[in-house]
Amino acid sequence: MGRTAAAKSGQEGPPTVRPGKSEWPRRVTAPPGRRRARVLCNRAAGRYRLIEVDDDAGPRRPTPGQFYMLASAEGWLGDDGRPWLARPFSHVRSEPLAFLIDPVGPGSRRLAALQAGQGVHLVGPLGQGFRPPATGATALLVGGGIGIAPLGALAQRLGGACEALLGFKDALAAEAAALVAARRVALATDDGSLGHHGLVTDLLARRLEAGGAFELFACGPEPMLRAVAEAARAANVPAQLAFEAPMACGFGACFGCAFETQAGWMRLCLEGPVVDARDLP
Amino acid sequence: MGRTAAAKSGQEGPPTVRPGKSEWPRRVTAPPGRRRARVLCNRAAGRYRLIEVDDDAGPRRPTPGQFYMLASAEGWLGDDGRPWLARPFSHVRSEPLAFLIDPVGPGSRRLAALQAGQGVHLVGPLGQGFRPPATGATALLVGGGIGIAPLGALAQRLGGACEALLGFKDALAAEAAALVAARRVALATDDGSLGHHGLVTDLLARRLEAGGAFELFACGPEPMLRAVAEAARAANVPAQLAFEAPMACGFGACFGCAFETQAGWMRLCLEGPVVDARDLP
Amino acid sequence: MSQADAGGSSPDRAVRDPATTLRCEPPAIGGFRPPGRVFNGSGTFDALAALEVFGDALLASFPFDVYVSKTITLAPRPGNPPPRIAECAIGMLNSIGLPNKGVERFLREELPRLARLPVPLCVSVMGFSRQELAELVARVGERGEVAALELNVSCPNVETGLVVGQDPAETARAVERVRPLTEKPLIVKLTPTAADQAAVARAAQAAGADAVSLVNTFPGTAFDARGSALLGPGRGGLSGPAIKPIALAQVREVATAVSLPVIGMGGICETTDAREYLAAGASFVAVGTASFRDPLAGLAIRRALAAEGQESPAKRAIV
Amino acid sequence: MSQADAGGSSPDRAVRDPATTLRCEPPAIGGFRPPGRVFNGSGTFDALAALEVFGDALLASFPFDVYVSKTITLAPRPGNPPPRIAECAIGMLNSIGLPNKGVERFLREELPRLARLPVPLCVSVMGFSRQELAELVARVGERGEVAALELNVSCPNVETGLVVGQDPAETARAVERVRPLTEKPLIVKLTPTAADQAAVARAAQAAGADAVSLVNTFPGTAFDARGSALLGPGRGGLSGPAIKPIALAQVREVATAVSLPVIGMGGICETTDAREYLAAGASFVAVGTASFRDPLAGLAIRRALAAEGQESPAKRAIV
Ligand SMILES: Cc1cc2nc3c(=O)[nH]c(=O)nc-3n(C[C@H](O)[C@H](O)[C@H](O)COP(=O)(O)OP(=O)(O)OC[C@H]3O[C@@H](n4cnc5c(N)ncnc54)[C@H](O)[C@@H]3O)c2cc1C
Ligand SMILES: Cc1cc2nc3c(=O)[nH]c(=O)nc-3n(C[C@H](O)[C@H](O)[C@H](O)COP(=O)(O)OP(=O)(O)OC[C@H]3O[C@@H](n4cnc5c(N)ncnc54)[C@H](O)[C@@H]3O)c2cc1C
Ligand SMILES: Cc1cc2nc3c(=O)[nH]c(=O)nc-3n(C[C@H](O)[C@H](O)[C@H](O)COP(=O)(O)O)c2cc1C
Ligand SMILES: Cc1cc2nc3c(=O)[nH]c(=O)nc-3n(C[C@H](O)[C@H](O)[C@H](O)COP(=O)(O)O)c2cc1C
Ligand code: FES
Ligand code: FES
Repeated sequence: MGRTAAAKSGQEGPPTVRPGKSEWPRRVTAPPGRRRARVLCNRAAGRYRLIEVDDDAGPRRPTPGQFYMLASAEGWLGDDGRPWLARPFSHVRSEPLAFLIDPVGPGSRRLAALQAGQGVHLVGPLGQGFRPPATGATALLVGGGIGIAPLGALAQRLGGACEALLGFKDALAAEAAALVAARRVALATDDGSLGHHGLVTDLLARRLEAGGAFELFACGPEPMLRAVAEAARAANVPAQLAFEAPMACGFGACFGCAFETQAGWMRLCLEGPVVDARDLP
Repeated sequence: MGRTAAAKSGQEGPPTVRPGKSEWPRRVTAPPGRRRARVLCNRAAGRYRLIEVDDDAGPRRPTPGQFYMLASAEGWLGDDGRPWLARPFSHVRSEPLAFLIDPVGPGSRRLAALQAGQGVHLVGPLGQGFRPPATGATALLVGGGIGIAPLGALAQRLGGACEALLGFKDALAAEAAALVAARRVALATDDGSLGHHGLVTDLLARRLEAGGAFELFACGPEPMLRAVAEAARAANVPAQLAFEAPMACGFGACFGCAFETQAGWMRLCLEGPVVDARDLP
Repeated sequence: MSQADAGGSSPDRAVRDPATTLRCEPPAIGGFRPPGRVFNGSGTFDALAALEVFGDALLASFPFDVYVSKTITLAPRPGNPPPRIAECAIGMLNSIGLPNKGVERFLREELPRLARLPVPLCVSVMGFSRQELAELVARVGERGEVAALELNVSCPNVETGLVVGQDPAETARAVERVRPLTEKPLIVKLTPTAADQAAVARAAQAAGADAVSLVNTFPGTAFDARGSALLGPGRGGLSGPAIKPIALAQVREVATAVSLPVIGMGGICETTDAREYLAAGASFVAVGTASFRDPLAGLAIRRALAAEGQESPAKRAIV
Repeated sequence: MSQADAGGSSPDRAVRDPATTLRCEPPAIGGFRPPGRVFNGSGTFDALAALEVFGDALLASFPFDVYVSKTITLAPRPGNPPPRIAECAIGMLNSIGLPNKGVERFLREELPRLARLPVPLCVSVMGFSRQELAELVARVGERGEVAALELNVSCPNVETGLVVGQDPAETARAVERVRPLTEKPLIVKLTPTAADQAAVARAAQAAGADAVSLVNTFPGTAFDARGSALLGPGRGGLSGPAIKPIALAQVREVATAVSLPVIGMGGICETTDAREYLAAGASFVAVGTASFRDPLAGLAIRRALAAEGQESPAKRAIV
């Protein structure tokens, strides 16, 4: 799948020349099995928690956009019998490996409460990460809320050679923007408490109008990603989008993370979570 | 049931005169529902843990021998889905309410790990406690291992006016004997590291031989209790024995704690856990 | 089934918002209109024992809208040999074996005392033959204290050897036999192991049942490290949150198959669990094993559901 | 059932010590002698995907003694609409819907790559008619890479409308039809909703099956706060520790009813769980959902059971 499907459907290619072979592997192979890592620290990052872990047994350089299946090593099962399965989280940084966690439900809340010294089970890195931007194109990172997590890792890998447009609920949530170390960062908030009062896609539209050779890298709520894909199509720029789906395993075992592309259903954990905009149906 | 069954079966009465009405209620009524108490402290007592809780909402003077259903307020369910039900524990002291916990399985281990300030759910006091010794009789408390717990509460209620014979695995376990504040305490250990090298029932046999008007109060492993009952029968002294059975509810709802007496099966949580030796089949 | 779902009449995800259900008055069960939606599961709350333990304070905070007795049989039963209970992953196994004093002493000693409870009474009965069941229904049904009867059809019929509730025809014959013997509403408690739950429920409805309740416990077992079963009789019935997803699917199937009110149960601990049963099509819910962990588990659910009902324009008075 | 246990053939607590079972060599399944006791549950481990993700390191620490493919159908299937999974109390629901490329592409593209695995292969198949099943068995059975076939009989027969595995006669007809088509061992994977599991297992044995495996997932569902089902098709199959007590009881019943080797599964996470299945009478176990939480969950069990076997006087060589 991947580019094949899009190619078959006869869409336009990217405006800038792509390197024949990407500089980073889209996927870094994970050690088989679940390993235990130690939590190094847990601190606030806006409305989220930043958890650094000591993953000695894992590969040093996961590709930005790859994710890990996480579960606390103790006290994972809650009093109502959930969470039981591990939960997928993008790494926001490597060396040390770090995750940005939005406590929205039982699993993410438990992880967000991990203390330094406690253990966390992890499997990963998993999935296909971002491809590096083509030579000459400006990498434009578009993030919404907790969706900034994989963009943090991407900006780090690009050594800051990118621009970021980040949207948040409010100024407090926007404090997490500091994790995306881009050359230029523009912010939007839903309540106008910081930066543009409105959607991050407003910022994107303006930036694209201004012109230039761009390549988009986006992660955020599904409607945002669909809007980014639409904007990319209209402006004829390539876009790589990191999606979410419910995941039981993260390594292709359960077929639970069905995601629809032009080529039909695929497993988002294996062939994604980064999807080329042109492969969307 | 209780005395009726034994009376019907025509056994001998106790050698000393029983007060017409016991000075303590055998059962103190519990508030309906589960309440939350705060753990005041948790310290070692030999091989066990002593947990004091702040049970403001509960009755001040549970009867010695009564028990409580305990569950930690958070993190009760273990990673394998157990413990789920609460677990029964005798109080070893009232004011403040305290429990002596032997960490033998998932539930007791979780309780033994409670920290000061954490919450514990409790229902109780439950069951029928000890009756006070008849006037003139010497209360002889016979305990084995963790079975000393209800004897601690009994000695406290008797103001120390009792003797205790306590058996343990070894000297370390025997440190918990300090919780039984009896006028006279004799110890036995399985490995001979402290006191009599052998069974607590050896001590009992000697004490009974020495003669006097005794009344026995015993708690410990089932074989020990059966042996105490046998010794009491032979010496023609009354004995109250605190038994154990698996308990799901503790208040007569599940019929899980079936215990056989002369009158047939009874619910140990309702009609026990203290059983008159003469009611045993 | 779930893997294929081909050809089967796969239920859709259509929303039955519990809030909408709660805004309507609970339906009548025959001539009996329960004052609220929360029952207890038969055999999981001995109100007389609880009154002894908790005293009259229990009356002021009674956890159920309708009280269901444990299952009563014609002859007294001692129950099964211990161990009778074993905990398993977020649930428990029981092999209690229906200990009870028999209908004679139940009616004489227990029923008058149960009448002190502040809520209507439902009596659960089980007969090992249709004749036994008829005698039970006739005797219990004539008592004024009794608002409804629940027929526990999980027993094997001594004549046919079939477990009554597993077979639609057996169930129909049992209900037909007792229907003329009382005017009181009859609730049939379905067996979770029937191959075709919906068919059994339809048979019960056709034979004159006024409501169905489900689920009863699922046959299950557990072993210790040496390979010995943890329960006296070698196996027991599984209850608690572990069974909730299966029970919900059965309730949904049955609620679609019959027009009778459905009393749903299996693993209900919190109000959210109860709402799931309403979403599945139940009109009433029952709290079982959860009461063992907290004797007043039902009260929070009872209050929450009543409060939500009262927010409706047509406010109802629920205690 | 558990409540009454009157008249029924209640199994006793008699001890079948797992240690004793482990000291004997595992039995042969037809002409196939599995090199150890741990299988995977069909559809819960895509070894090809896992090899992509974990690389060749997986081959050195392969978690199972026998690898079972996901269920293959004659025609390709896209699977069910999402959401396909929902977590519930210590378990999960799935409505995956058997997505697969169809037997043609499976044999051409996947089977040769599966042959790289360091363990024997078992292929699971499901046909929506006996004709389909026959075609699948014939085609898969002739391939040298295949050590055994598993017949997933959880599908409705398109001719009779009955779910094959729920009915002893349907099951027998299906097995009889395919038995002459291959010399390879046939494992019948039983459906947990059969009214009489033992009868279905006996029918499978009489029709020529070489082993039975159970349990498959239990029909279940769950709803969100607004009353909408959490799964695309409205319901799914429950797996994980929640079902273990029920699965153990079914395995025990079946193991008593047939003389065939039994592959037991349902909620196995740890070696102690596997030992419970041996106590229930299984000769082999399968690890399913637990692999989702830890891809090597099976490895610890595989090693532990092999080590215990080797402590026997007649030491066997297990990798
Ligand atoms: C590849 C990938 C990378 C992710 N990276 C991050 C990250 O870096 N930081 C972060 O905070 N979160 C991330 N998520 C989301 C995170 O996995 C979920 O928030 C988490 O699984 C929720 O689990 P829970 O037990 O807290 O809540 P649940 O009770 O499981 O869910 C709470 C709510 O979220 C919804 N939900 C749960 N899981 C998903 C999902 N996967 N997709 C869409 N909706 C869902 C549920 O329907 C429910 O409404 C990522 C998800 C994926 C698939
Ligand atoms: C009325 C009563 C009062 C008690 N008082 C105390 C006390 O003061 N201090 C204390 O440490 N313990 C006491 N116990 C015992 C305590 O309840 C059990 O040790 C506890 O329930 C074990 O739970 P678990 O989850 O730790 O282990 P589990 O896994 O439940 O059990 C561990 C082992 O103990 C056995 N077991 C579990 N419960 C019982 C039981 N009730 N009777 C006999 N064997 C059992 C199991 O078969 C298993 O072998 C009392 C029990 C009763 C019935
Ligand atoms: C200890 C125990 C005893 C039970 N006794 C009976 C009974 O006498 N009659 C009956 O119809 N159901 C009986 N049940 C089944 C419950 O009423 C209920 O159907 C089942 O437990 C499922 O609900 P739960 O998961 O909320 O417990 C019993 C269940 C338990 C756990
Ligand atoms: C996601 C998922 C997919 C499954 N797919 C299949 C399948 O294709 N064929 C099959 O026979 N069983 C299938 N099963 C059932 C498992 O093989 C196994 O019987 C069941 O999950 C119980 O075991 P467990 O509790 O260890 O998971 C599937 C189970 C799950 C959870
Ligand atoms: S999450 Fe299991 S296959 Fe993708
Ligand atoms: S523990 Fe439930 S009745 Fe005694």
